[in-house]
Amino acid sequence: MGPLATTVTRLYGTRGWVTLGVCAFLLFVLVPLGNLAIPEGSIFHISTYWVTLIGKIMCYAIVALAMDLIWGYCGILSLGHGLFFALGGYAMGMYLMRQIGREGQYKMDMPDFMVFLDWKEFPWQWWNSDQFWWAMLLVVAVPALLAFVFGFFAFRSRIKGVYFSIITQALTYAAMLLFFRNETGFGGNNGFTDFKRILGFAITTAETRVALFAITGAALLGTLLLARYIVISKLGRILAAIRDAESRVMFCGYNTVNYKLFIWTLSAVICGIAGALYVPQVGIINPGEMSPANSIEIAIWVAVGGRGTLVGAIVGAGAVNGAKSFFTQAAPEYWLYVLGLLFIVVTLFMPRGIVGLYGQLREKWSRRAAA
Amino acid sequence: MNRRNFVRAIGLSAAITACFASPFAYAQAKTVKVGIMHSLSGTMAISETVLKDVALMAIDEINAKGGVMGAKIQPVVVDPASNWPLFAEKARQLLSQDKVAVTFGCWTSVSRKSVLPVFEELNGLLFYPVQYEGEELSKNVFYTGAAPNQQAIPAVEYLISKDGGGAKRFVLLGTDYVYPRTTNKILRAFLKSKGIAEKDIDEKYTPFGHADYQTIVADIKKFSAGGKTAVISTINGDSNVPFYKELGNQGLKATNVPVVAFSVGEEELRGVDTKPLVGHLAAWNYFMSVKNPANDEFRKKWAAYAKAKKLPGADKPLTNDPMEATYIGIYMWKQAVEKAKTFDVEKVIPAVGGQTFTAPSGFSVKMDEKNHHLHKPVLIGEVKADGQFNVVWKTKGPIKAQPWSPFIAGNDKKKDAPDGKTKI
Amino acid sequence: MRITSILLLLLFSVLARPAAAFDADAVRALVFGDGEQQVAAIAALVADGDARGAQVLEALAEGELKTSGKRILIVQGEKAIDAISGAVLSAPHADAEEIIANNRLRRELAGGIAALKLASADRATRLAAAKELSGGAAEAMLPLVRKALDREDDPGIKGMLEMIAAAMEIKSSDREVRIAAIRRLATSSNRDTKTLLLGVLERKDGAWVEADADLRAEAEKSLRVVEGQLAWGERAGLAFAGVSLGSILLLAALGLAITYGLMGVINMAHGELIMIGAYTTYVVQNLFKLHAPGAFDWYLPCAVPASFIMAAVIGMILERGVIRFLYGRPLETLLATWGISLVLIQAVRTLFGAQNVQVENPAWMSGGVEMLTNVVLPYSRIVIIAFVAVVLACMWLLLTRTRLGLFVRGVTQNRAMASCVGVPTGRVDTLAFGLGCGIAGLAGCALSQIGNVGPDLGQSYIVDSFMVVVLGGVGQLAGTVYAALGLGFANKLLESWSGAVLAKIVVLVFIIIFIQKRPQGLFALKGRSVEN
Amino acid sequence: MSASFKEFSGGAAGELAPARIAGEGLDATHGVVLYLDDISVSFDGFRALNKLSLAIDIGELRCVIGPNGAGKTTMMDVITGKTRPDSGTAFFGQTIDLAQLTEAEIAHAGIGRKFQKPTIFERHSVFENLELSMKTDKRVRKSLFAKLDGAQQDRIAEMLELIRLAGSASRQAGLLSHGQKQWLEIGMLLMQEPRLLLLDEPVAGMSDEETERTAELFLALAGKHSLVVVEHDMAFIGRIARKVSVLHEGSILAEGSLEQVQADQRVIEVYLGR
Repeated sequence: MGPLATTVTRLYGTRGWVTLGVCAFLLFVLVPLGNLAIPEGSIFHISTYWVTLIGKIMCYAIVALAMDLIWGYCGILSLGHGLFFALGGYAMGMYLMRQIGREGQYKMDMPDFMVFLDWKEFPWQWWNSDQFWWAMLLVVAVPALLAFVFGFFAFRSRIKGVYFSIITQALTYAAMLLFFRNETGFGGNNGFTDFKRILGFAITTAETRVALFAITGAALLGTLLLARYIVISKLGRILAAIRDAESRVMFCGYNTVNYKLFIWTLSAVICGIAGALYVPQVGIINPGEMSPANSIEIAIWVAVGGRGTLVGAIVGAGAVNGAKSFFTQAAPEYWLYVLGLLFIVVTLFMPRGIVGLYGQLREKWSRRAAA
Repeated sequence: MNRRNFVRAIGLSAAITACFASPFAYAQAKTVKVGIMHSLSGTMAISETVLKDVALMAIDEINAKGGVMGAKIQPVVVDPASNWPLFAEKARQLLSQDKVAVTFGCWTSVSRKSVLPVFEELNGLLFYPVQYEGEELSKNVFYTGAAPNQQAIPAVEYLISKDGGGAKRFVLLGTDYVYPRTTNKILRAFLKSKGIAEKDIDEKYTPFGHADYQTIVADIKKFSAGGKTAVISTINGDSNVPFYKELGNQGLKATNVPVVAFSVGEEELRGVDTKPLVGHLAAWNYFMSVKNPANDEFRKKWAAYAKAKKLPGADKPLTNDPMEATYIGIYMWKQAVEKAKTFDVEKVIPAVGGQTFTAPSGFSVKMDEKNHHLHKPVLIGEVKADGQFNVVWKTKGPIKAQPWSPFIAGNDKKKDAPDGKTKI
Repeated sequence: MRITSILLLLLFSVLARPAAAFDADAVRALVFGDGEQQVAAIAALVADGDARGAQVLEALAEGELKTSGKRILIVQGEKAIDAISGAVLSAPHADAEEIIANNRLRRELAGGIAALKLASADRATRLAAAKELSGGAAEAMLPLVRKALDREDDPGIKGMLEMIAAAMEIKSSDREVRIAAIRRLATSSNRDTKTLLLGVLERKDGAWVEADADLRAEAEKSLRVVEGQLAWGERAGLAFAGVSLGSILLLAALGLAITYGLMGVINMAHGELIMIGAYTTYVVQNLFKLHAPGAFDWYLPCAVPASFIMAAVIGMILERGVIRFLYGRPLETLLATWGISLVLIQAVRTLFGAQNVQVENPAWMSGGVEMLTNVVLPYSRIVIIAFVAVVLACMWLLLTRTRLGLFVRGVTQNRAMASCVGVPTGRVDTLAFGLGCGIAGLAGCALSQIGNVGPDLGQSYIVDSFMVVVLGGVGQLAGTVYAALGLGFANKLLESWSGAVLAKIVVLVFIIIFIQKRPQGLFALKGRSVEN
Repeated sequence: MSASFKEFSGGAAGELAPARIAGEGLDATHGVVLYLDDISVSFDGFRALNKLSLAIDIGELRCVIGPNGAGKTTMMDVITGKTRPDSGTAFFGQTIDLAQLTEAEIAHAGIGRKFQKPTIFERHSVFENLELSMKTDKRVRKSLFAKLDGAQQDRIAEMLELIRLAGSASRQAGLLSHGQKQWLEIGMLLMQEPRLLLLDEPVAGMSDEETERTAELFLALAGKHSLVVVEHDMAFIGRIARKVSVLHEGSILAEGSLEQVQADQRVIEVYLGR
């Protein structure tokens, strides 16, 4: 059998691929039909609310995967991943702002906030921002570049563990303050909002939404397979080895800096892409996304789901954000208790997260049986 | 990750999704759902929580009197948690899942900007109760707070007047976001028109949650050495306490350098020891201290409600301008519905225009037929030792809002009404 | 000089002739007139210096002057006096409308009353009055000031009066008087002096407003002197601000230096423990308000231990309940404590409400010492700086001089070994963590005096605290101290030329770069122990 | 069983070693593989190494003994680039200045190190442990697409035989006994095909039988590789020792055959003096 086939079989067994197929069917067939074909009022109708909500959560899931790659598999906890996410979002946002054209409050060619600050021409950051391909380039390049430069210096000077976490936090915090300033040229505190069109399609129509939804789904599955490929490759084993005994890896003759740098940058790029998919669906990007709290939450999704397992990351993102969306209405006064306690319980009693729970319990039983 | 994990995980997430899908829509006869969307957690909870409470109070009141067109109002409270994307999500949820007839909510400009597209897309109806920077009009939004010309401009006029102390130099101090930026931009233009020179205007911004005002206050002192100075503060709610405490401690008295604030009301002063601040000013469309029957009733009702519901701070119940604006908004919507004889947004919107209501401020305020803003009186108050305000100046009557400030270039051509269809 | 003053005396006596009768019209004008008339009335009442006139002014200043119909009353508690007739009215006047004095009026009043007080026999009163007047007095007060000057024997007060007089005489018609005034102003220690001198040097469309050249020259000279003083003031102020901010950062970070620095617990709930300290202070304050309003000014000394204990206890509970199961898993601790912080915040919201609560400074902490011309050092900040120093000293002693300290250091260096030699590691951990949290509580108590007290008070300090500890070098108390003060100064210096927002960004970037250079912080341990 | 060594090490030295080493340009003319020339290292005032000089010949098996804190481990840290000397020079062969290289590069150049406390990848299988340490192109891209070819499979199989872990190839390394871990780590070293092996207390926690085997293995390796063995177990030293260096307070106290060294007065003081 050919190399591709071997890769395929190595990635997942039959059941795995079947499950993936089912997910793909849900994402690309069921939901679109449920939303577009089936009329409202029918119980099978899937409302746009669900489409956007699940779309949003899938973006988060992609971020969680990125975080799991770097934290779960390489043992590097980043408290600054919100920054890369936001950068991707801003890159996309700039393009969307240009797409608004003359339909803003001021009916001008430039985005409202620029008209308002009476800027006469676009600042340099906005060069070429009306080109979609350029936006896509930025989505990938900006997080990649920042991550690479930052990571290069950080890893070369052997910054480890908590130190690394703290300075990534400082990084995203500084970036947030920077983006809050109106002079920075990205709409200050309000950021970008009120988008109208993407690639000429009206952004609010159900079709566009479903399309975005499907693309996000594809991105999620793609990321999952990519991550899977990495973690089962020798590279993946080396990353895990770095996590467990970095010095031994070095004495085996591996240049760990390069390995960390590779996975770190990749993870940042994935975040950027997630951000780019997030913005058109949610309809706003602003510096709030860079606040340290958001980045910590990303880590929490992974921990809740189960770090070191890819599915765990996805489940975690789904569970936490789902719970958030649910409880903010079901129990607006008390949802923070629920969330907070969830984190404590998970870290205390479910070190392997939700997906690890089953195995954990089984071990307990078997130990009981043995005793 | 082994396959079993995978399968199990998928099952689990499916379960989660299922638990959302479970319909929590009540099937009562003759009720109408109304959305209340104020942050109950996060940074903005400080200001927004009371608005949720006052809205619930008004709703109880209306229901007690038989509801709207015989339908009991059923409030749907959500917590957007001071998280702007979450605002958008919640707005969509209220409109498309709960099918609310109207929503009362938002405080910060960014939250409003975040939900605006959703309301326009799903053609919902939002009442926005906070003073804001203007430069916006939407068919789907009614602004019951003040536009800049209903708050900032009169305040500055007062400062320039002899009674206001005849200020010659101005420090425009604000938190670095849109509302202060816009307001200060408008004020700059206005001050120029009053013949104040560039060099006599100093514009300063601090980051969100800035807590150390030593340098700022020192600079103000320095600046004030150049001539009779007044400070115009658009500092965001939370930073006000450290700012005022610093003012007091560094001995800047209102008699030397008065500070007029646009986002400091009774609630904000709750956290401050006001004795050193006596004489500093605030401009609003309502003060708790105004004396008139409507306000006495409003205050009494609120005090009673706070006590009954055991709200925190019920020992010292305070009312403020955004609360009044929320209250007005709810009643205006009620009247509009009763006029339109339907909850259908398309029909309610035109009916809201022209509604009048005897507001606690003591004036009969009117919703402009065209521009979706209230005609409001402007009051200027001086801080008293007890944290209340002395009204030292007020307009003869309500004045019309100018969402498009004439002091911003290009606004003269703007038409004073939202475009018919904002959807594309 | 003499001549001028005599001239002025004559002038004054002319003014003062109708002083016989008390000017009822003035009082009416004061009450019913518009702004202009009111100001004029005040001037008149002051000028004829009649006792009842003074009483009316005082009443207005105190907000005791009320009207019922055409009647003007001075209402003090139950009893009311007719301001015109002076008759005492028994019936309390509920309907009486208070007359509201706005800033302008209040300024005039303060000046007037002070001017009258200059005649008082009591030195303190005169001093206070002089102080008040040097805050800016109306021209009309000049005669009174002059009169007082001639009567005054106390050198201190005399000096102040000289300045006050000069500040007015600079606008006098007599050239000699003006020059003399300008010369004197050079030595003035008053904020508004600069304004006055600038007034002389003002130019309208190119041409000097003041024609007299050598008068301008004098003004120039004095101005230079004054500005020199101001410049010094600014420098001093900046330095103080730096120290103050540094001390606050330090206080916020000290607790973390133990829990994180020594014990390696990444305590994301640190900020919330600060917040708890602040709320404890608030509660103590309210208890005093309720039960011992007399001793209110002394609530703080009780609040300090209270907030320490409160935070410490909660800290220990957390340690026993959650954190102890996570030793050696720092990143898990981070997540758990993050959850804890969410719960604590929401708990406070439910208990005290989402709004800020009011924590009053005790009287002895509000206000400040005025050193130099334009620097006021707020007492609250001075107290806090001292407080930090004390806390630091105690902590140092505790860690270096006591058995507990020895144990803590032992456990943090080698847990296994320590337990082998019989150190009760479990209890030591709990106590150490409690100590760290207690200090966070103290920080909250102090911060409540300068900032606002709200549920997310802690959030604004947590990031900075971590920066300080990491920058200083984990496990290095000395490092923490240097780092905090360093950051404080850096922040303030930058802020003075780049504005607050940029300053913060620059500092953060600096920290990032610095840690690249010294991955272990300012004071790093070298050697085999560091790696692995 | 010693046959198996011959076979193996023959294979190692015969076909693979020379070619690769030539590739890495290790110039071992003069027959010396490692020079340390008055190296000094101090941590916060404490002098761990004090003007230490040491030379290891090609194929030599050198034992280093000395009381705790004599600087044995620090010496290894210096050689493997973990610690940088404050003064002095360390050369691998004639040309490679160890002070210029990172740990990875040094390892690549052909110095393998076994730690005092066995450090292996506890959460990987025994097989993976060997796979990861095998001598191949260790750049990122290569390892992303790496697949084991037949030859490599065989080498790992051989090694498993050699270190007697063939039975537990797929076992998680963390679950091995202490002795087995020691062996695994030695195996990992050998997979790197180093010219010089630094072995820090290799037989600590081994049964006598295992110790015996280890001795045989080392003796077999000597000649193809150069070995530096740091050990406290005098019996073991006696079993393998040809030349012994005694380290004391960071510098060489005595050097020679075990008998000579043990006869040396200063050495006796150092060991018995306290």
